[in-house]
Amino acid sequence: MKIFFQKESFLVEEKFKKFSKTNSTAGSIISFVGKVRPTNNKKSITNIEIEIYEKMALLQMKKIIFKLKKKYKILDFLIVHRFGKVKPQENILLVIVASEHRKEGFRFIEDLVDWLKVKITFWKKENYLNDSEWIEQKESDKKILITSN
Amino acid sequence: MKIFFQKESFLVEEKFKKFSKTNSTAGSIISFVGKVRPTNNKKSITNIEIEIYEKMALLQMKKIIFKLKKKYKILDFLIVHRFGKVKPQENILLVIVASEHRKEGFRFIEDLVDWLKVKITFWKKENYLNDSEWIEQKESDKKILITSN
Amino acid sequence: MKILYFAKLKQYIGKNSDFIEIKDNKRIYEVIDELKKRNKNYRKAFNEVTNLQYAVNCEYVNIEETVKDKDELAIFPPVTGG
Amino acid sequence: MKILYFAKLKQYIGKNSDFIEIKDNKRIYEVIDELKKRNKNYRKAFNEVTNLQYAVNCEYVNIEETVKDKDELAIFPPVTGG
Repeated sequence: MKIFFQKESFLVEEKFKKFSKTNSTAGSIISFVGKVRPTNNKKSITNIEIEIYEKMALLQMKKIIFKLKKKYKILDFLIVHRFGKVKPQENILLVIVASEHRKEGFRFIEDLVDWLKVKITFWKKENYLNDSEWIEQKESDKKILITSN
Repeated sequence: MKIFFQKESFLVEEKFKKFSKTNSTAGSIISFVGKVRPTNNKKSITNIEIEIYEKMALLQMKKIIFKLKKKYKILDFLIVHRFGKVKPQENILLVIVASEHRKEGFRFIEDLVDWLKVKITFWKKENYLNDSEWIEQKESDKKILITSN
Repeated sequence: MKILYFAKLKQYIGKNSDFIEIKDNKRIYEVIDELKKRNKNYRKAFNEVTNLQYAVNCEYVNIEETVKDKDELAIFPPVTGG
Repeated sequence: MKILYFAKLKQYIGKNSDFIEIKDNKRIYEVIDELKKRNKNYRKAFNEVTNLQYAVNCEYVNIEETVKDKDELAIFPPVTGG
Protein backbone atom coordinates (compact mmCIF):
# COMPACT_ATOMS: atom_id res chain seq x y z
CA MET A 1 0.00 0.00 0.00
CA LYS A 2 2.41 2.66 -1.21
CA ILE A 3 2.14 6.08 -2.78
CA PHE A 4 5.08 7.79 -4.43
CA PHE A 5 5.17 11.31 -5.84
CA GLN A 6 8.50 11.60 -7.57
CA LYS A 7 10.45 13.69 -10.07
CA GLU A 8 12.49 10.75 -11.34
CA SER A 9 11.38 8.60 -14.24
CA PHE A 10 10.72 4.93 -13.52
CA LEU A 11 10.39 1.61 -15.32
CA VAL A 12 6.97 0.01 -15.11
CA GLU A 13 8.38 -3.49 -15.57
CA GLU A 14 10.58 -3.13 -12.50
CA LYS A 15 7.76 -1.83 -10.34
CA PHE A 16 5.54 -4.58 -11.68
CA LYS A 17 8.03 -7.33 -10.96
CA LYS A 18 8.53 -6.21 -7.38
CA PHE A 19 4.82 -5.74 -6.76
CA SER A 20 4.03 -9.18 -8.18
CA LYS A 21 6.58 -10.83 -5.93
CA THR A 22 5.12 -9.32 -2.79
CA ASN A 23 1.62 -10.29 -3.96
CA SER A 24 2.32 -13.75 -5.25
CA THR A 25 -0.91 -15.25 -3.91
CA ALA A 26 -3.26 -12.68 -5.49
CA GLY A 27 -5.58 -14.02 -8.18
CA SER A 28 -5.72 -10.76 -10.13
CA ILE A 29 -3.22 -8.01 -10.79
CA ILE A 30 -4.37 -5.01 -12.80
CA SER A 31 -2.26 -2.05 -13.81
CA PHE A 32 -2.79 1.30 -15.45
CA VAL A 33 -0.01 3.35 -17.00
CA GLY A 34 -0.67 6.89 -18.16
CA LYS A 35 1.91 8.27 -20.57
CA VAL A 36 2.69 11.62 -22.13
CA ARG A 37 1.45 11.69 -25.71
CA PRO A 38 3.74 13.28 -28.30
CA THR A 39 1.16 15.78 -29.56
CA ASN A 40 -1.93 17.65 -28.39
CA ASN A 41 -4.23 19.44 -30.84
CA LYS A 42 -1.61 18.80 -33.51
CA LYS A 43 1.02 20.71 -31.51
CA SER A 44 4.22 18.83 -30.85
CA ILE A 45 4.97 18.57 -27.12
CA THR A 46 8.50 19.18 -25.85
CA ASN A 47 7.59 18.12 -22.33
CA ILE A 48 4.90 18.56 -19.76
CA GLU A 49 5.50 20.20 -16.43
CA ILE A 50 3.55 19.01 -13.43
CA GLU A 51 3.16 21.25 -10.41
CA ILE A 52 1.85 19.73 -7.20
CA TYR A 53 0.32 20.71 -3.86
CA GLU A 54 1.82 17.70 -2.21
CA LYS A 55 0.41 17.95 1.29
CA MET A 56 -3.18 18.16 0.05
CA ALA A 57 -2.61 15.53 -2.64
CA LEU A 58 -1.39 12.99 -0.08
CA LEU A 59 -4.08 13.73 2.45
CA GLN A 60 -6.89 13.58 -0.10
CA MET A 61 -5.49 10.46 -1.71
CA LYS A 62 -5.36 8.66 1.61
CA LYS A 63 -8.98 9.57 2.18
CA ILE A 64 -10.18 8.32 -1.19
CA ILE A 65 -8.21 5.11 -0.80
CA PHE A 66 -9.70 4.54 2.61
CA LYS A 67 -13.15 4.91 1.05
CA LEU A 68 -12.40 2.69 -1.93
CA LYS A 69 -10.90 -0.02 0.24
CA LYS A 70 -14.10 -0.16 2.23
CA LYS A 71 -16.07 -0.45 -0.98
CA TYR A 72 -13.91 -3.00 -2.80
CA LYS A 73 -11.91 -5.80 -1.27
CA ILE A 74 -8.35 -5.50 -2.49
CA LEU A 75 -5.09 -6.91 -1.19
CA ASP A 76 -2.52 -4.28 -2.12
CA PHE A 77 -1.85 -1.32 -4.38
CA LEU A 78 0.99 0.84 -5.63
CA ILE A 79 0.74 4.37 -6.98
CA VAL A 80 3.61 6.23 -8.61
CA HIS A 81 2.86 9.73 -9.89
CA ARG A 82 5.54 11.90 -11.37
CA PHE A 83 5.83 15.65 -11.11
CA GLY A 84 8.23 18.19 -12.61
CA LYS A 85 9.16 17.80 -16.27
CA VAL A 86 8.04 14.67 -18.09
CA LYS A 87 8.82 14.00 -21.74
CA PRO A 88 6.59 12.42 -24.40
CA GLN A 89 6.40 8.64 -24.16
CA GLU A 90 7.48 8.72 -20.52
CA ASN A 91 5.17 7.44 -17.80
CA ILE A 92 3.34 9.99 -15.68
CA LEU A 93 1.25 7.66 -13.60
CA LEU A 94 1.32 4.02 -12.62
CA VAL A 95 -1.35 2.33 -10.54
CA ILE A 96 -1.19 -1.38 -9.76
CA VAL A 97 -3.77 -3.25 -7.72
CA ALA A 98 -3.79 -6.81 -6.44
CA SER A 99 -7.03 -8.51 -5.48
CA GLU A 100 -8.42 -11.98 -5.10
CA HIS A 101 -11.01 -11.39 -7.78
CA ARG A 102 -10.68 -9.24 -10.85
CA LYS A 103 -13.97 -7.35 -10.60
CA GLU A 104 -13.08 -5.62 -7.37
CA GLY A 105 -9.64 -4.82 -8.75
CA PHE A 106 -11.11 -3.25 -11.87
CA ARG A 107 -13.59 -1.15 -9.89
CA PHE A 108 -10.91 -0.01 -7.45
CA ILE A 109 -8.38 0.99 -10.11
CA GLU A 110 -10.88 2.73 -12.35
CA ASP A 111 -12.42 4.72 -9.51
CA LEU A 112 -8.95 5.61 -8.26
CA VAL A 113 -7.69 6.75 -11.67
CA ASP A 114 -10.89 8.74 -12.26
CA TRP A 115 -10.28 10.43 -8.95
CA LEU A 116 -6.63 11.11 -9.77
CA LYS A 117 -7.64 12.77 -13.03
CA VAL A 118 -10.08 15.19 -11.47
CA LYS A 119 -9.28 15.62 -7.81
CA ILE A 120 -5.59 15.27 -7.08
CA THR A 121 -3.96 18.67 -6.65
CA PHE A 122 -1.63 18.38 -9.62
CA TRP A 123 -1.52 20.79 -12.55
CA LYS A 124 -0.11 20.09 -15.98
CA LYS A 125 1.46 22.60 -18.32
CA GLU A 126 2.40 21.59 -21.83
CA ASN A 127 5.61 23.07 -23.18
CA TYR A 128 5.90 23.33 -26.95
CA LEU A 129 8.88 24.50 -28.97
CA ASN A 130 8.04 28.21 -28.69
CA ASP A 131 5.30 28.53 -26.13
CA SER A 132 3.44 26.71 -23.40
CA GLU A 133 -0.08 26.19 -22.18
CA TRP A 134 -1.75 25.11 -18.94
CA ILE A 135 -3.96 22.09 -19.55
CA GLU A 136 -7.67 22.56 -18.99
CA GLN A 137 -9.79 19.90 -17.38
CA LYS A 138 -11.41 17.66 -19.99
CA GLU A 139 -15.17 17.78 -20.39
CA SER A 140 -15.32 14.00 -19.90
CA ASP A 141 -13.43 14.34 -16.63
CA LYS A 142 -15.67 17.13 -15.39
CA LYS A 143 -18.59 14.73 -15.71
CA ILE A 144 -16.79 12.19 -13.57
CA LEU A 145 -16.19 14.92 -11.01
CA ILE A 146 -19.88 15.68 -10.79
CA THR A 147 -21.03 12.09 -10.47
CA SER A 148 -18.36 11.23 -7.92
CA ASN A 149 -19.29 14.06 -5.59
CA MET B 1 -2.63 -7.43 -32.06
CA LYS B 2 -1.39 -10.83 -30.97
CA ILE B 3 -2.92 -13.88 -29.35
CA PHE B 4 -0.82 -16.65 -27.86
CA PHE B 5 -2.06 -19.92 -26.40
CA GLN B 6 0.99 -21.56 -24.88
CA LYS B 7 2.08 -24.29 -22.49
CA GLU B 8 5.20 -22.43 -21.39
CA SER B 9 5.23 -20.05 -18.45
CA PHE B 10 6.05 -16.41 -19.18
CA LEU B 11 7.19 -13.27 -17.41
CA VAL B 12 4.70 -10.41 -17.41
CA GLU B 13 7.44 -7.79 -17.10
CA GLU B 14 9.10 -8.96 -20.32
CA LYS B 15 5.85 -8.99 -22.26
CA PHE B 16 5.01 -5.61 -20.82
CA LYS B 17 8.35 -4.08 -21.73
CA LYS B 18 8.15 -5.25 -25.33
CA PHE B 19 4.51 -4.19 -25.70
CA SER B 20 5.27 -0.74 -24.27
CA LYS B 21 8.12 -0.22 -26.71
CA THR B 22 5.98 -0.97 -29.73
CA ASN B 23 3.24 1.30 -28.34
CA SER B 24 5.35 4.17 -27.15
CA THR B 25 2.92 6.85 -28.30
CA ALA B 26 -0.16 5.44 -26.55
CA GLY B 27 -1.59 7.56 -23.74
CA SER B 28 -2.88 4.60 -21.74
CA ILE B 29 -1.65 1.06 -21.21
CA ILE B 30 -3.78 -1.24 -19.07
CA SER B 31 -2.99 -4.81 -18.17
CA PHE B 32 -4.72 -7.68 -16.46
CA VAL B 33 -2.90 -10.70 -15.05
CA GLY B 34 -4.84 -13.70 -13.80
CA LYS B 35 -2.88 -16.02 -11.53
CA VAL B 36 -3.43 -19.42 -9.98
CA ARG B 37 -4.35 -19.06 -6.33
CA PRO B 38 -2.73 -21.46 -3.86
CA THR B 39 -6.02 -22.74 -2.41
CA ASN B 40 -9.65 -23.18 -3.36
CA ASN B 41 -12.31 -23.92 -0.75
CA LYS B 42 -9.49 -24.44 1.73
CA LYS B 43 -7.99 -27.23 -0.39
CA SER B 44 -4.35 -26.77 -1.29
CA ILE B 45 -3.81 -26.79 -5.05
CA THR B 46 -0.89 -28.75 -6.53
CA ASN B 47 -1.52 -27.37 -10.00
CA ILE B 48 -4.33 -26.66 -12.41
CA GLU B 49 -4.64 -28.36 -15.73
CA ILE B 50 -6.14 -26.44 -18.62
CA GLU B 51 -7.58 -28.29 -21.57
CA ILE B 52 -8.38 -26.34 -24.71
CA TYR B 53 -10.36 -26.58 -27.94
CA GLU B 54 -7.89 -24.39 -29.73
CA LYS B 55 -9.50 -24.02 -33.14
CA MET B 56 -12.78 -22.80 -31.67
CA ALA B 57 -11.05 -20.65 -29.07
CA LEU B 58 -9.08 -18.78 -31.72
CA LEU B 59 -12.00 -18.35 -34.06
CA GLN B 60 -14.34 -17.12 -31.33
CA MET B 61 -11.71 -14.84 -29.89
CA LYS B 62 -11.08 -13.19 -33.23
CA LYS B 63 -14.80 -12.57 -33.54
CA ILE B 64 -15.18 -10.99 -30.12
CA ILE B 65 -12.11 -8.83 -30.68
CA PHE B 66 -13.47 -7.66 -34.01
CA LYS B 67 -16.67 -6.64 -32.23
CA LEU B 68 -14.90 -4.95 -29.32
CA LYS B 69 -12.58 -3.03 -31.61
CA LYS B 70 -15.57 -1.61 -33.40
CA LYS B 71 -17.06 -0.57 -30.08
CA TYR B 72 -13.95 0.85 -28.41
CA LYS B 73 -11.08 2.65 -30.10
CA ILE B 74 -7.89 0.93 -29.10
CA LEU B 75 -4.41 0.94 -30.62
CA ASP B 76 -3.07 -2.51 -29.85
CA PHE B 77 -3.50 -5.54 -27.59
CA LEU B 78 -1.69 -8.66 -26.50
CA ILE B 79 -3.26 -11.81 -25.08
CA VAL B 80 -1.28 -14.69 -23.61
CA HIS B 81 -3.29 -17.61 -22.25
CA ARG B 82 -1.61 -20.69 -20.90
CA PHE B 83 -2.86 -24.25 -21.14
CA GLY B 84 -1.59 -27.54 -19.75
CA LYS B 85 -0.37 -27.61 -16.16
CA VAL B 86 -0.01 -24.33 -14.31
CA LYS B 87 1.21 -24.06 -10.73
CA PRO B 88 -0.04 -21.77 -7.95
CA GLN B 89 1.29 -18.21 -8.23
CA GLU B 90 2.02 -18.68 -11.94
CA ASN B 91 0.26 -16.54 -14.52
CA ILE B 92 -2.58 -18.12 -16.48
CA LEU B 93 -3.69 -15.12 -18.45
CA LEU B 94 -2.22 -11.80 -19.50
CA VAL B 95 -4.12 -9.15 -21.43
CA ILE B 96 -2.53 -5.79 -22.27
CA VAL B 97 -4.26 -3.03 -24.16
CA ALA B 98 -2.93 0.26 -25.49
CA SER B 99 -5.27 3.13 -26.26
CA GLU B 100 -5.17 6.85 -26.58
CA HIS B 101 -7.61 7.33 -23.74
CA ARG B 102 -7.99 5.18 -20.67
CA LYS B 103 -11.76 4.80 -20.69
CA GLU B 104 -11.85 2.87 -23.94
CA GLY B 105 -8.94 0.74 -22.79
CA PHE B 106 -10.71 -0.14 -19.55
CA ARG B 107 -13.95 -1.04 -21.34
CA PHE B 108 -12.12 -3.13 -23.92
CA ILE B 109 -10.03 -5.09 -21.43
CA GLU B 110 -12.87 -5.70 -19.01
CA ASP B 111 -15.25 -6.90 -21.73
CA LEU B 112 -12.52 -9.08 -23.18
CA VAL B 113 -11.61 -10.67 -19.84
CA ASP B 114 -15.30 -11.22 -19.04
CA TRP B 115 -15.61 -12.98 -22.36
CA LEU B 116 -12.52 -15.07 -21.75
CA LYS B 117 -13.90 -16.23 -18.41
CA VAL B 118 -17.20 -17.46 -19.78
CA LYS B 119 -16.86 -18.13 -23.48
CA ILE B 120 -13.41 -19.27 -24.46
CA THR B 121 -13.31 -23.04 -24.92
CA PHE B 122 -10.85 -23.74 -22.12
CA TRP B 123 -11.55 -26.05 -19.16
CA LYS B 124 -9.75 -26.00 -15.84
CA LYS B 125 -9.19 -28.96 -13.56
CA GLU B 126 -7.70 -28.46 -10.13
CA ASN B 127 -5.28 -31.13 -8.97
CA TYR B 128 -4.88 -31.54 -5.21
CA LEU B 129 -2.50 -33.83 -3.38
CA ASN B 130 -4.76 -36.89 -3.55
CA ASP B 131 -7.57 -36.06 -5.94
CA SER B 132 -8.70 -33.60 -8.56
CA GLU B 133 -11.79 -31.69 -9.57
CA TRP B 134 -13.09 -30.00 -12.70
CA ILE B 135 -13.86 -26.36 -11.99
CA GLU B 136 -17.47 -25.28 -12.33
CA GLN B 137 -18.44 -21.97 -13.85
CA LYS B 138 -18.88 -19.31 -11.19
CA GLU B 139 -22.34 -17.93 -10.55
CA SER B 140 -21.00 -14.41 -11.06
CA ASP B 141 -19.59 -15.41 -14.44
CA LYS B 142 -22.83 -17.05 -15.51
CA LYS B 143 -24.52 -13.70 -15.03
CA ILE B 144 -21.99 -12.06 -17.30
CA LEU B 145 -22.71 -14.75 -19.87
CA ILE B 146 -26.39 -13.95 -19.85
CA THR B 147 -26.01 -10.20 -20.11
CA SER B 148 -23.38 -10.42 -22.83
CA ASN B 149 -25.50 -12.55 -25.12
CA MET C 1 -18.80 -36.73 -38.86
CA LYS C 2 -16.12 -35.89 -36.33
CA ILE C 3 -17.29 -35.53 -32.74
CA LEU C 4 -15.03 -33.95 -30.12
CA TYR C 5 -15.37 -34.37 -26.36
CA PHE C 6 -13.75 -32.14 -23.78
CA ALA C 7 -13.04 -31.96 -20.07
CA LYS C 8 -15.22 -34.08 -17.76
CA LEU C 9 -17.18 -35.50 -20.70
CA LYS C 10 -13.99 -36.67 -22.37
CA GLN C 11 -12.84 -38.18 -19.10
CA TYR C 12 -16.10 -40.11 -18.62
CA ILE C 13 -16.23 -41.37 -22.21
CA GLY C 14 -12.57 -42.29 -22.11
CA LYS C 15 -11.54 -40.70 -25.41
CA ASN C 16 -11.44 -37.28 -27.01
CA SER C 17 -13.18 -37.94 -30.33
CA ASP C 18 -15.33 -40.23 -32.45
CA PHE C 19 -16.12 -40.54 -36.11
CA ILE C 20 -19.65 -41.47 -37.05
CA GLU C 21 -21.36 -41.65 -40.43
CA ILE C 22 -24.38 -39.44 -40.99
CA LYS C 23 -26.38 -40.10 -44.16
CA ASP C 24 -28.89 -37.28 -43.94
CA ASN C 25 -29.12 -34.41 -41.53
CA LYS C 26 -29.53 -35.35 -37.90
CA ARG C 27 -30.39 -33.40 -34.78
CA ILE C 28 -27.66 -33.28 -32.13
CA TYR C 29 -29.90 -35.00 -29.56
CA GLU C 30 -30.39 -37.87 -32.03
CA VAL C 31 -26.61 -38.22 -32.37
CA ILE C 32 -26.31 -38.34 -28.60
CA ASP C 33 -29.07 -40.94 -28.28
CA GLU C 34 -27.12 -43.16 -30.65
CA LEU C 35 -23.85 -42.63 -28.80
CA LYS C 36 -25.54 -43.60 -25.53
CA LYS C 37 -26.40 -46.98 -27.04
CA ARG C 38 -22.71 -47.80 -27.50
CA ASN C 39 -21.76 -48.70 -23.95
CA LYS C 40 -22.16 -47.67 -20.32
CA ASN C 41 -19.31 -45.13 -20.45
CA TYR C 42 -21.26 -43.08 -22.96
CA ARG C 43 -24.47 -43.50 -21.00
CA LYS C 44 -22.82 -42.44 -17.79
CA ALA C 45 -21.10 -39.50 -19.46
CA PHE C 46 -24.23 -38.11 -21.07
CA ASN C 47 -26.38 -38.77 -18.02
CA GLU C 48 -24.04 -37.40 -15.38
CA VAL C 49 -22.27 -34.49 -17.01
CA THR C 50 -24.89 -31.79 -16.75
CA ASN C 51 -25.46 -28.59 -18.63
CA LEU C 52 -23.65 -29.69 -21.79
CA GLN C 53 -22.85 -27.20 -24.53
CA TYR C 54 -22.71 -27.87 -28.26
CA ALA C 55 -20.70 -26.34 -31.07
CA VAL C 56 -20.92 -27.13 -34.76
CA ASN C 57 -17.90 -26.04 -36.76
CA CYS C 58 -16.74 -23.89 -33.86
CA GLU C 59 -20.05 -22.05 -33.38
CA TYR C 60 -22.22 -22.50 -30.31
CA VAL C 61 -25.59 -24.10 -31.15
CA ASN C 62 -28.37 -25.75 -29.17
CA ILE C 63 -29.22 -29.44 -28.99
CA GLU C 64 -31.98 -29.10 -31.60
CA GLU C 65 -29.51 -28.07 -34.29
CA THR C 66 -29.07 -30.39 -37.27
CA VAL C 67 -25.64 -31.68 -38.26
CA LYS C 68 -24.31 -33.11 -41.52
CA ASP C 69 -21.59 -35.63 -42.18
CA LYS C 70 -18.99 -32.97 -43.01
CA ASP C 71 -19.53 -31.05 -39.78
CA GLU C 72 -17.35 -31.04 -36.71
CA LEU C 73 -19.51 -31.43 -33.62
CA ALA C 74 -18.03 -30.55 -30.23
CA ILE C 75 -19.74 -31.44 -26.94
CA PHE C 76 -18.50 -30.13 -23.61
CA PRO C 77 -19.41 -28.89 -20.14
CA PRO C 78 -19.54 -25.09 -19.57
CA VAL C 79 -16.13 -23.58 -20.19
CA THR C 80 -13.97 -22.25 -17.35
CA GLY C 81 -11.25 -20.29 -19.11
CA GLY C 82 -9.33 -17.22 -18.02
CA MET D 1 -2.71 33.18 7.42
CA LYS D 2 -0.75 31.39 4.75
CA ILE D 3 -2.17 31.59 1.24
CA LEU D 4 -0.89 29.28 -1.49
CA TYR D 5 -1.25 29.85 -5.23
CA PHE D 6 -0.82 27.21 -7.87
CA ALA D 7 -0.47 26.81 -11.62
CA LYS D 8 -1.76 29.65 -13.81
CA LEU D 9 -2.80 31.69 -10.77
CA LYS D 10 0.68 31.47 -9.31
CA GLN D 11 2.14 32.46 -12.66
CA TYR D 12 -0.09 35.53 -12.96
CA ILE D 13 0.50 36.68 -9.38
CA GLY D 14 4.21 36.03 -9.72
CA LYS D 15 4.71 34.14 -6.47
CA ASN D 16 3.53 30.94 -4.85
CA SER D 17 2.41 32.21 -1.44
CA ASP D 18 1.49 35.11 0.77
CA PHE D 19 1.10 35.68 4.46
CA ILE D 20 -1.69 37.93 5.64
CA GLU D 21 -2.99 38.71 9.07
CA ILE D 22 -6.60 37.91 9.87
CA LYS D 23 -7.97 39.24 13.13
CA ASP D 24 -11.40 37.67 13.11
CA ASN D 25 -12.92 35.17 10.77
CA LYS D 26 -13.11 36.23 7.15
CA ARG D 27 -14.88 34.83 4.11
CA ILE D 28 -12.60 33.68 1.30
CA TYR D 29 -14.11 36.17 -1.14
CA GLU D 30 -13.27 38.96 1.30
CA VAL D 31 -9.67 37.81 1.42
CA ILE D 32 -9.55 37.83 -2.38
CA ASP D 33 -11.05 41.31 -2.55
CA GLU D 34 -8.26 42.54 -0.32
CA LEU D 35 -5.58 40.80 -2.37
CA LYS D 36 -6.93 42.39 -5.54
CA LYS D 37 -6.28 45.82 -4.03
CA ARG D 38 -2.54 45.09 -3.79
CA ASN D 39 -1.55 45.58 -7.42
CA LYS D 40 -2.53 44.85 -11.00
CA ASN D 41 -0.91 41.39 -11.00
CA TYR D 42 -3.37 40.24 -8.37
CA ARG D 43 -6.26 41.95 -10.12
CA LYS D 44 -5.35 40.35 -13.42
CA ALA D 45 -4.87 36.96 -11.82
CA PHE D 46 -8.19 36.89 -10.01
CA ASN D 47 -10.08 38.40 -12.92
CA GLU D 48 -8.64 36.26 -15.67
CA VAL D 49 -8.10 32.86 -14.13
CA THR D 50 -11.58 31.43 -14.19
CA ASN D 51 -13.27 28.70 -12.24
CA LEU D 52 -10.99 28.95 -9.22
CA GLN D 53 -11.07 26.30 -6.52
CA TYR D 54 -10.45 26.80 -2.81
CA ALA D 55 -9.05 24.57 -0.10
CA VAL D 56 -8.71 25.30 3.58
CA ASN D 57 -6.26 23.07 5.42
CA CYS D 58 -6.24 20.69 2.48
CA GLU D 59 -10.03 20.33 2.20
CA TYR D 60 -12.04 21.67 -0.73
CA VAL D 61 -14.41 24.46 0.30
CA ASN D 62 -16.44 27.10 -1.51
CA ILE D 63 -15.73 30.82 -1.69
CA GLU D 64 -18.25 31.59 1.08
CA GLU D 65 -16.24 29.61 3.62
CA THR D 66 -14.73 31.50 6.56
CA VAL D 67 -11.02 31.31 7.31
CA LYS D 68 -9.04 32.03 10.46
CA ASP D 69 -5.50 33.26 10.93
CA LYS D 70 -4.13 29.78 11.63
CA ASP D 71 -5.59 28.27 8.45
CA GLU D 72 -3.77 27.44 5.25
CA LEU D 73 -5.78 28.70 2.30
CA ALA D 74 -4.98 27.38 -1.17
CA ILE D 75 -6.38 28.91 -4.33
CA PHE D 76 -5.98 27.26 -7.72
CA PRO D 77 -7.52 26.52 -11.13
CA PRO D 78 -9.19 23.11 -11.63
CA VAL D 79 -6.64 20.36 -11.20
CA THR D 80 -5.37 18.32 -14.14
CA GLY D 81 -3.55 15.41 -12.55
CA GLY D 82 -3.08 11.87 -13.73
